[in-house]
Amino acid sequence: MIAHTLLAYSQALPQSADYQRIMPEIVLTIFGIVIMALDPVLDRERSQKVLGALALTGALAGLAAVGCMAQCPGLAFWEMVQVDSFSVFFHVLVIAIAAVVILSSYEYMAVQRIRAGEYYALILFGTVGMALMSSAVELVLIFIALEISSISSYVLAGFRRNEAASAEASLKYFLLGSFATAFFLYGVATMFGATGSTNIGQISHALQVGPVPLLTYVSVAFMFVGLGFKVAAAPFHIWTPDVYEGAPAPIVGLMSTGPKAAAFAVLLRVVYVIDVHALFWVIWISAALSMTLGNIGALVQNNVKRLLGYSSIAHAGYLLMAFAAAPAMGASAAMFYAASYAAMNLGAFAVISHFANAGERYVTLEDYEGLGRSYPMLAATLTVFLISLIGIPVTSGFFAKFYVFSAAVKSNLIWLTIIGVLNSGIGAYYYLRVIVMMYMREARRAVPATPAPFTLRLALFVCLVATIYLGVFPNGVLQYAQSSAEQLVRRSTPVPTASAPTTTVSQVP
Amino acid sequence: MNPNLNLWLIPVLPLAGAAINGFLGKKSSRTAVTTVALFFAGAAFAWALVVAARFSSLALPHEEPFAHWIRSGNFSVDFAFYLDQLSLVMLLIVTGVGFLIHVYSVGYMWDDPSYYRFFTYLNLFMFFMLTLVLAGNYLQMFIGWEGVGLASYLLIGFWFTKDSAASAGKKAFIVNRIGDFGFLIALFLLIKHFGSLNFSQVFEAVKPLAPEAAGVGLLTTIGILLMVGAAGKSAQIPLYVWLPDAMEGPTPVSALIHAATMVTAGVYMISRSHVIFERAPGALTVVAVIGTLTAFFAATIGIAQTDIKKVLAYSTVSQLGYMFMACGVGAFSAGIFHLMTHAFFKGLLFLAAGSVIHAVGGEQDMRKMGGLRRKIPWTFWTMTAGTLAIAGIPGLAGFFSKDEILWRAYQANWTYWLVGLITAFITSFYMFRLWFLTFFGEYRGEVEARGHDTHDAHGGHGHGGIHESPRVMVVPLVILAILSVIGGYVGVPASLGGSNHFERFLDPVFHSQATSGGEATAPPEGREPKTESSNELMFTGISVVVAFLGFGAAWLLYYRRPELPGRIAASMSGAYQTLVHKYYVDEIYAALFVRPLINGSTRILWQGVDRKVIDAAVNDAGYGAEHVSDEARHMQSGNIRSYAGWVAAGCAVIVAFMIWMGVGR
Amino acid sequence: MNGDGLNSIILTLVTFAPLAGGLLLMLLPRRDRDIRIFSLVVSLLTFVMSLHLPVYFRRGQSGFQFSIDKPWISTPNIHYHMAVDGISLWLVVLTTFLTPLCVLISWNSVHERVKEFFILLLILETALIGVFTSLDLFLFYFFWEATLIPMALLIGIFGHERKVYAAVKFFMYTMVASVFMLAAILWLYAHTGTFDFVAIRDQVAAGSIPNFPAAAQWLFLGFFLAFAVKVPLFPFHTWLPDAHVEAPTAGSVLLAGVLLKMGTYGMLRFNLGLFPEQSRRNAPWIMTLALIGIIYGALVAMVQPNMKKLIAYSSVSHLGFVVLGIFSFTQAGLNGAMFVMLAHGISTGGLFMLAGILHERRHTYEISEFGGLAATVPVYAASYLFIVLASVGLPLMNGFIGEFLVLTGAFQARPVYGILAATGVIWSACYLLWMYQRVFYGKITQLKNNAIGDITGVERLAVWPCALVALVMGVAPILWLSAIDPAVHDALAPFVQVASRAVGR
Amino acid sequence: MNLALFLIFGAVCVAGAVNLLAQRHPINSALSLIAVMAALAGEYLLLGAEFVAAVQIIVYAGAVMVLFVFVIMLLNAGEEELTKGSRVAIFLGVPGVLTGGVLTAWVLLRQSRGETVPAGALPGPPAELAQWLFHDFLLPFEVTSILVLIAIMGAVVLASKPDPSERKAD
Amino acid sequence: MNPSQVPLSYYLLLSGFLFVCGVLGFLIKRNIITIFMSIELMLNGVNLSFVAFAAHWHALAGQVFVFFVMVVAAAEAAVGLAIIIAVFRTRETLNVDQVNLLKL
Repeated sequence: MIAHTLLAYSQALPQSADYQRIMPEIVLTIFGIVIMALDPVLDRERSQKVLGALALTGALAGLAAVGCMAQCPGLAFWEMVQVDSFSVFFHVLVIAIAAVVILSSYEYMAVQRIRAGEYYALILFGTVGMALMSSAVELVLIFIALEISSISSYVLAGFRRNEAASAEASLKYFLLGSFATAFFLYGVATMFGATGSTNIGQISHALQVGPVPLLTYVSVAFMFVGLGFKVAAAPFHIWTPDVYEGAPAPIVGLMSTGPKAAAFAVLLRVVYVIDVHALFWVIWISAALSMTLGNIGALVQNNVKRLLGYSSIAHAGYLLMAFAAAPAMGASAAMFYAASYAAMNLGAFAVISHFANAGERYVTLEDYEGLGRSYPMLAATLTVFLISLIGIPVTSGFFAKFYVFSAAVKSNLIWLTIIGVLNSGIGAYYYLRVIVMMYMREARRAVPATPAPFTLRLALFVCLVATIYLGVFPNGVLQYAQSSAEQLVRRSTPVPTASAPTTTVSQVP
Repeated sequence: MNPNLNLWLIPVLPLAGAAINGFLGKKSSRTAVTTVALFFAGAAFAWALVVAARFSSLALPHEEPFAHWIRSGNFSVDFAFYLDQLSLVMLLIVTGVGFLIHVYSVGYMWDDPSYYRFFTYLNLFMFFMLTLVLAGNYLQMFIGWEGVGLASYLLIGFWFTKDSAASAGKKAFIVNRIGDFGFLIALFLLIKHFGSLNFSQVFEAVKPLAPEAAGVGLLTTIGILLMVGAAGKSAQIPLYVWLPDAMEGPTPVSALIHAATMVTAGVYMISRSHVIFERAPGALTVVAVIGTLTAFFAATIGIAQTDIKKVLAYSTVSQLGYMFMACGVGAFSAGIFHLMTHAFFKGLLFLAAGSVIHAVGGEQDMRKMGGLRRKIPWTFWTMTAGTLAIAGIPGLAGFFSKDEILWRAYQANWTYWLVGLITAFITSFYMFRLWFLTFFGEYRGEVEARGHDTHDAHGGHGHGGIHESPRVMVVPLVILAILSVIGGYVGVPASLGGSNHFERFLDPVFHSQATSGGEATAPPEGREPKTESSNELMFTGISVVVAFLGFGAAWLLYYRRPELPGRIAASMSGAYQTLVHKYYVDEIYAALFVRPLINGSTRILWQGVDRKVIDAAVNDAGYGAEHVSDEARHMQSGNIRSYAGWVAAGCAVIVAFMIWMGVGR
Repeated sequence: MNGDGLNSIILTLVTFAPLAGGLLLMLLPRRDRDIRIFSLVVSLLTFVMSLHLPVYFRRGQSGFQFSIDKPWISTPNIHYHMAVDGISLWLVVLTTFLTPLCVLISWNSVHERVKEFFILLLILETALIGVFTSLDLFLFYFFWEATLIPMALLIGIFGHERKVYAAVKFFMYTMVASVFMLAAILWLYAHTGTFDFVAIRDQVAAGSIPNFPAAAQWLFLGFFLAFAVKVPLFPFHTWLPDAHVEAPTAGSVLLAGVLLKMGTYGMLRFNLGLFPEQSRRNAPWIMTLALIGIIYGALVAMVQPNMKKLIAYSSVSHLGFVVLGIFSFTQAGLNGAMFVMLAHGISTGGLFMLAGILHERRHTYEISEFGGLAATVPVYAASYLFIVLASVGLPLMNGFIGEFLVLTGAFQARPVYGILAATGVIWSACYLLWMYQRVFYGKITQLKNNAIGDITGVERLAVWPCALVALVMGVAPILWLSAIDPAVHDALAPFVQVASRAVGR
Repeated sequence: MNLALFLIFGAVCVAGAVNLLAQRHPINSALSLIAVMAALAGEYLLLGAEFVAAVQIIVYAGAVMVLFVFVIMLLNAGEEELTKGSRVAIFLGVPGVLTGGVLTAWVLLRQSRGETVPAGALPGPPAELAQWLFHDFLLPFEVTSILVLIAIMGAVVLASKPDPSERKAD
Repeated sequence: MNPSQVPLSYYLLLSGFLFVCGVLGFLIKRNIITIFMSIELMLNGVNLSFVAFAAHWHALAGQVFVFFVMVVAAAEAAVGLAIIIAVFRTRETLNVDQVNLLKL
């Protein structure tokens, strides 16, 4: 009797596999807490170094933990999280992003005199949120994770609190972000109302067996608003340039890649699992709009961060193209794109954050004149990243675009492809302007040239290697992406187990 | 089977000379340069003589393939040499006269700073000219054709510091190119229809064709186009304009290229293609008419020129006109005959004129000469011989050849003959005018007065004073004088008791294939009815009279009553001015073609289309994009509420759209 | 000989040797002299290696040789497929031949950022060779795009006054145009599942591609636009003069010598190879554009006050000949087109070098600044004249053979086009000789011109090879044609079918 | 009976919401918001969600709104001046919202035609809610702690006065 | 109809109304704090529909969700107000129309 109840309880308790399946999150959280705890006891100078190193180790440990997590795929915590190659992919991605951001933050923090403790902790916690987003299959958890990553980035955006711009960026990001979140929530609510569940698996099942109620369309629309906001897809992109301009450069690097990638992961799950065909057109239009608005807007920008903000809108557009394409190909293309975009954009912002100097004074195109001379290596590196953003071969950007376009063409999205290629043609212009400034103009005002510290170089090296590697041997990553995408899509077709009673599906498969 | 004559040596030897002088001449001494140049030119001549010696033993035409050149699909052109009577004649003329002029140039150019360059060019010219003459196919002929054009470009512009010289060279080349354009099209037609450019193959293909009695058929088109090419090279209407300007070049050049050899290339080419022409009467008529007109037209201009070389230049044009007239009436051999004699006496005249100019220190204006016969007797006498020859005084070379042509012209169409006759009169008139002005009366120049500066264009000698030219210049004069006296006797027509050896010699070329001659092709000399010959005699008499009339007029105006010309000019100044300004042809061309082209290209094409249309369109697209961008960014008002507004509106749109989709489903 | 052993990897070696050199160069210290020597050695080495191709190329044999075909990316199915036939063979050699000359001509003219300059030059060479050797559409596009940045940087960093404008113009023109080609390539891949040129060609011939006929015209245009801008075909040519005028000498040489050929090569290989039917259908207007290009380019060149602009426009004219020949679909026309490509590469390359030499002395390209130079710099003047004559198309020079064949072909296909195009021989004489006269003849107008020195040793090393090759190509074109002819015959094979099909209808 | 209560609470909600918009002093807005929340708690009770209702009162109306009021006091925010900041919001946003709202309302009606909620129809007592919260939704619940942690840190970082060592970087 | 039965649609309409009011507030209010309050209003609207649907489906998940929403709202409130304070410190204003340094 008692034994039976014990057994029942032990059944009721999470199994070790459950923990293993969220191992990276656990590790990151632990490191974040440790950093928080250490922050007060260390004096500023040491804290910069020690905490930074600690954060980096945390991120790397997180990466290792992903390996451990990848060991046992499956659902965990009563269908809260789903560990599959898809989520593993995004785990690796976001945690790697965090690591690079941490690396490139060292110098920046010293220069900008930012308090290390909370900064690193927030990055780690934010990463937890992103990681969870990629693996969560329960709208509740998705919502929480989304909020974690969002709130941490709100705070990080405002970290240069003495700068009015930074505070404003933070405010804008925060207000609009929670605004959009409210929409997302309303979508969730209506979805719950339409299907009676908040679990993606069950929702998709419900939608596939029963008739699709009209309410679902509304809810999908609302959810798209929320997620579209996070990925900066038109027409919900407007916040991006302002926030990117105001936020600290390394954080922009983070925001433009990490949460975006995570949000795309969620979008992928939602789009392919809650498979409402009407969304296709919404995505089509949104993609076209994002590309065009982003590129057009960037043409006349003078502030490099802002320029890259617009460019990130455009890239979100390219990424959405993949969503419009046929599931398997589209998903893999999108995943590859997210990865390569992360590589090049992080690199670009790492360089920018170095050039920016104290108080981020040197972020206009004029400041970039003649940098080819003063910092040959850094300028060359930035050039590579820009070339990759343009989408010229031997860089990841080229393949990323290539896969997206070919996916689109394969699914006969000829017009979308035309718009895309035209945009990538136009888009070349403003990246080229930066290159022009660096190499073809002579410096008119003296920009202090401080040598890049080792950490930054390391970060750049990582990004550079990633960019070139993905640009020459995209095969490995791409194949991984494809296999996981196929899994994802296959799951979107109904499987009865997904709708089994809640309490019993937590055994290790 | 013919023995291998190594014909390739003939052109290649001068080329070697050119190469050696071109690369080493700058450093080496004048003597060395001279040796090289003369040796290689002479060697070519020698080899030509060898060939001539062995000629009788050859089966003709004798073809010598040399090397592959172009192979494209089943179309191929190779380097090959083609020897028959015609090319042998040309060969001997070119090498012989060419060698003499080389010799002459040694003296004439001795003081020129870039002596070696001159001989390099001269040898180069020989190479191309011989390639032209010996070519076994039209394309190889085209090599020579363009090559001599290049050589004349270089030699006319030899004194390039003179703008006039440089422009003249350019003009010559471009006008020639216009002719070559026609030539090229002709070649394309040949390729398209006969699939080959080899003389033998083309002619074999053409022979079976019937003459195109009426209308412009294929052969007629080809013929006319070839004539365009010939007109360019041989300075016929309307493309003769370059030749007078070409006198900017050193006098030996004028003698060699612009009198003896190059300009006759057109005649050679036409005669070479006689197989085609004989079957294209229309084309022949064109040739004849152009030739006749040119002959007359140029001669009239010759009257009013005062520059001694210009006079000769126009006379050259007019004489070439005669040759074309001959070809046009199908008397190809007569044309070639005149070509040869003309090579002798016109070469002589130019060299003599050069000697005169040399003597009076670079002065070319006949009004500043006079009374020179005592001072430079050799020049005087040789020049006299030349003048008589060209004027058609009986017994000299020019007489026979010109008479032959006129007679044939009459047989074809009496108008040709009439015009030719008048031209003959004018010719003898302006030639004697030149003769009188230069050598009679008293000297009107001032050479004794001024020392002759060395780097004057006509690189004369150091000391002033009128004097006979050095022996090295005189010897060629004498030889040419002799030739132009006796040169005609190889072709004395039967009517004058001769037995036209020359024509018989060329007979196999021109009549052996003449299966079906149109009315234009005259019957061969041998089978000529006796009654004709008395007629011919009469016509000969007429032309002789005309020649003497010309002499008389010149004597009257420029020796007996030297003041008359001025009065005449004054009384009919309009006509006179027209003649002096060569009928304003250059001006007309400039106004018609050159200026419109330049301005049009500048204003309409470059500034207009390129800048204002295409570039503007492109740039505007760029600016447009930036403008749009500038507008679009006002979406980014920076106001949070506006942003929220966008979000809300976008959300509303999407919701509406989705509902629509949902309901529609 | 171990030639056969090399055959499989030789293309890889030739293609990537310069890149390797460039990467090594990055590591070298900034000692300009060493850098110059090093890059000269690298480029010469590449040239020598590339000579393996013509030496061991089996003449008279059609099809691709020295081919290497290894899977590179499994999905999408991209292969590392390289090979040359008689067409691309010579373009590769042309590239490797011109690059050392570029190094030499830049020996003293590039003073600052020497390292970057040569790195870019070598990278550019690799990209160019890659364009000509790759038979995988993707690989082709890969190299095609890869040429953009180095060239743009060469113009933009080392150019003259309006370099930025020129660089951006060049970049945007080609970038925007080539994305359409990308779209077309993607379509082909989506419907054939392969990027392999040969495979796609065969499928097209077999007509086994779903709804190909519907899309073919658009695909054709997609490719054609990219190529036409590169060529540049009227009216897409306006980037060329600016790019040339601003580019450094070496840049101009490679731009005119090789980059433009990418366009014509592309037309020959891809437009004709993949879309014979559309090529035939579109030939009339394309030939018309080419014709306009020939005459228009020549006329505009004639009135240019700037030497480099003049040469640039003359390139427009010459490339017009190439396009005309290609779209005449005749053996002679295509042979001629190929030959003009090579000849133009040599002679125009030489002209640009000579112009650069002059610019080095006087820092201007304005023709009016000169005059009477023949007296002060005889050797230079002679070399210039020689190259000018080659470019004018004098018989026994390289220019003539190609133009003659092109005109023959065009005339066979469409007599009127042939005749009109033949006027080109007049125009070229006009503008080049006039320019030559204004620069070298007449009296010396400016005292500065008395001081300028004659062509130096290094410059001779750069220029004279061009002159020599120009002559050899004119005298013994057979050496080249014997390899080109069969390849062209191949390229024309589908047209025989199309013609027969057309007859069949 | 239920309906009557619903209408009463609903009326309060509507009034509060409208008042929130109407009022120009933040304090008034805050108070009206509190009213809305309280009324909502009533609605929750009607729907039988006692626990939620309680939390609504304690957390929302209590903690959160107190925080708001506190901040308003801290920054002694005055009357808001009606600046013309954004035409977009008024001429694009508002109509958009209204249409969107109307459409959504239509869909909601269409969705739940005639369906009614039985009084106190509660699927389970708080105990069961706990079962969900601490068993099925254990992970989100735990993760929430991170969220709170972040919130605290963020508040500390952003709201705390910049310490002298962190002087304005210039 | 049974007066003790409240149609589900009433709850939904009410929640929708609250949500719309929140959006409108965001659009028309100038005071940052008020705008933030309107967001809270929106969330409340959402909560109401959650609870209503929960009752309708007899699924407690809805109520749990509401619980989480509240937590999040609280957290957001903490951060948001902190941000507002930071902004006020730098800009000395709470009028949203004047917080537009970053634009274009």
